[in-house]
Amino acid sequence: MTSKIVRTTAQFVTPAVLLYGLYLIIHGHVSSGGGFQGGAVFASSAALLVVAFGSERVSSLLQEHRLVAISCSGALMFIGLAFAGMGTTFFFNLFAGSPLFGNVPAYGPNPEDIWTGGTVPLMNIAVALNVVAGLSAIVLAMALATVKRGDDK
Amino acid sequence: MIRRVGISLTLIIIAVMFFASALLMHPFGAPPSIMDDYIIENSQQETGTNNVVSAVVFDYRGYDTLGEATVLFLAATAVIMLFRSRKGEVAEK
Amino acid sequence: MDALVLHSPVLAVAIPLLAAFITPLIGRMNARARDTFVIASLVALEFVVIVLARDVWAHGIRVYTLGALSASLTIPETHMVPVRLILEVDGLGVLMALMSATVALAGAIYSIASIRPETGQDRFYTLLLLLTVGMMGIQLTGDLFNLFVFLEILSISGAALAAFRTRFVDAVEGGFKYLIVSTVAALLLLMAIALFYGQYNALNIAAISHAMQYTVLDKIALALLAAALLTKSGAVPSHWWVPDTYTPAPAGTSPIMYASSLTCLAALFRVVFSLYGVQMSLATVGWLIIMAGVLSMFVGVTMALRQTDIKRLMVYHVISQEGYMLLGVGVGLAVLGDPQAVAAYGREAIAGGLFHVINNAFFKGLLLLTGEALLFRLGTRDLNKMGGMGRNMKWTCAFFLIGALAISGVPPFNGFSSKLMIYEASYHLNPMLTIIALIVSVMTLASFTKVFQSAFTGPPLPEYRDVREVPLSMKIGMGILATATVVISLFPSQVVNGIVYPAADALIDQAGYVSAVMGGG
Amino acid sequence: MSLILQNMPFLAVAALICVSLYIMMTQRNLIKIVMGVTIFQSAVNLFLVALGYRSDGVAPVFTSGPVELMVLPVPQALTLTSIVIGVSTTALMLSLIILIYRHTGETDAEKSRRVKG
Repeated sequence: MTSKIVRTTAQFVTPAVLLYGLYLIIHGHVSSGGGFQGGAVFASSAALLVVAFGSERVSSLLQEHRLVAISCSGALMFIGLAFAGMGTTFFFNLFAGSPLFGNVPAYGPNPEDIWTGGTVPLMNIAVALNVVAGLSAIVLAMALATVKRGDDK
Repeated sequence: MIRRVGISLTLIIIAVMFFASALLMHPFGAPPSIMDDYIIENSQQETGTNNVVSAVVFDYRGYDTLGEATVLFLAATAVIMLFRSRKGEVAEK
Repeated sequence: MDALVLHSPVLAVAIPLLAAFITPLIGRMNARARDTFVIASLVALEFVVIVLARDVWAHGIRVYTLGALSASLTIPETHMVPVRLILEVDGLGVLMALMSATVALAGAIYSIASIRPETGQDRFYTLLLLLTVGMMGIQLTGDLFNLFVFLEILSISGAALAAFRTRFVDAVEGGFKYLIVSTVAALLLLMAIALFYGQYNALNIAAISHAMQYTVLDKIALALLAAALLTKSGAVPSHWWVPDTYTPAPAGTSPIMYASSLTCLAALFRVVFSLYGVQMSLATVGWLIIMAGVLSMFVGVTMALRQTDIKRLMVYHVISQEGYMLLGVGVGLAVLGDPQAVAAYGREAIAGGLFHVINNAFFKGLLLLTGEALLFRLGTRDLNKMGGMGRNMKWTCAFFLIGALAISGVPPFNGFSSKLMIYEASYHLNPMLTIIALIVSVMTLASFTKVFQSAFTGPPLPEYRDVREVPLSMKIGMGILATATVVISLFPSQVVNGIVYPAADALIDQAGYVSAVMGGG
Repeated sequence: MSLILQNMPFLAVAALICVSLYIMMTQRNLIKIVMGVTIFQSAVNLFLVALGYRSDGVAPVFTSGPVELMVLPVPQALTLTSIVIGVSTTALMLSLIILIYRHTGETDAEKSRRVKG
């Protein structure tokens, strides 16, 4: 628990951080960014909250087993998309050319068309889920471990 | 003393090795690019992705990225495992 | 069925990976369902690997291009080099994959009972499955960077498993040590990969091998690769982390972690033979590997003779046995440039080394499990505090005898067959090597005789009068490895000709490995 | 001489690696050893990115602007992978140090018995 200035700033900065992370994730396939980068930005808000409000309060909000479940489902979605291409080969870009994210740009410059990329934007989201939950869980677990001396001495 | 000499020797050998490879490497700014040129030219038609790095990460080398996501998942699992609460554990020597 | 055969190279990695992601979700609901699920997925893995192995033995090297229009389309039609990530499975790959899958299954079944007193079981099984993923991935890949990624999966899960019993400071320290060592090793490997990428703009093993000019940079890369993979496998110049890491590892994972070391050893063979191969004069490298092997044998067994902790003693034998494998393959490598010598004894030497790898994975894994079984029931690993357990723990005693006789090279066990091949081949190169290997073998026998006497013979000590046999699942786990040992012992020539020689030939035949990806001949 | 100036980024990588190995071999504090490993990771990442640089290249993303010479995309993907792996190993190493500290009250390699990186 730190000073009021830090807490107030955190309240204002966190939504901006979350929005920027979301932008990086969703626009990962048309501009710089992607699931890992956006996910890391997103998870940094968890670190910010821990600094401002203390790890106990944050961990009651973001419970460990929920984070694990989100991380698992992100990873499952990713490997599921890879399995979906199995009709051809593992990791085949199934949706390129299909109605879902299927626009295929010609070689060369083109405007930022978000409806492109096939499985890539979906995989970005899957990886982002995995990264957000995984990094938050790591940050929270380590922060909690340095605060309370566990029952295992 | 012997330890010091050993450390210095190892460091000198490794330093020579790495500085030599830095000088023998292709001139900075002009890499060979037979594989990457193909990817730059074809990533838009093959994957529909304008961001070539995303195309490499999720399509051409997606399997590596699966491994990478696994590593992160693994680290989260491992850290949670290390700080688990151990109530109710059967005391064993 | 055709689809299964077609996709088997990637399924062998994807099945345990998928299982690892699902395990935490099931584990939150029901522990028994989770155990069943883990075992079922490992059985499925074993099945897929057998399907893959039969296909590779029948039709030769298999390639699998991930994300391409067809799995066999390694190079895009308008291009000269592979662009996508390619899996390449040859005789060595399936040999090691079969070994890893079997050991992982045995270890997981053994863990059901042995891990029951601990907390954090969901995490334990996830880590165990991911360790298996790491082993399978390294064996089946044809891409250097992919090898690095799976090596990291293997290292991190191995370190976390070594530290699993967090209440012991040894365990945490062992895990930390292992993690530092393997991270540095993996970074050296990544440096070598970067050197290749900077020169040839390729990451595929076959493509690099095809383009290689054998420059000074390639030699530096070879030094980095060899240092990294020898460190990870725990041979002598860097054996110091092995006992501290493997001794505190939880019961069922010891054989799997041992198999992961052997996997790194096989990756070293893959790099030296398939990446550099005959065109570079590898005699010096061969002799260096032989020296590392001889030193490992000797140092390992002499350190083992001094131990009184049963598991630590067995772990020192791990180092010593790795020496035999390095000796066998090193002899083959030293004469690789000379086709006549290869035909006369080099091929046999490599086959002997590889045969020893799989034999060891089974009987050494069995021994580690029996050591853990004694700890499970007696609560101590100190040999001086044990005694007379032969009467109370008959099964464990029998399994221990099988393992100990096999590791000491007593005929007709499989340890004898593989050691004989190594003796014969190394005798051609230099008789001194054979003599040292024989002496080490005798010392191994002496060491295990000591363990047998102190743990199993004699009247039971009064404080252990009521000790019972270990639970069923632990017996099954040990039984799988014991059965594998006995089967190989009964049919050594079939196993060698059917499984081991294809692996040795795959290593020698560098041109075949390259042309499977690059086309042509 | 011109070669030295031109390959300055690669030489910087070599220097960083030497620094990190020196730290890992001489320091006894576990946290400092982890710092050494992290510097090594950064050096390798720098090397990978530097390998992919083309003079006057732009980031490999197609936008509405004209298509110019692009830097190589694969090293960037490899660096991304390597960074994520580095974060994971560092997190695990620091967690293990926290546990060692709980057990022994020390982060010194020699005082806390057998750990020696």
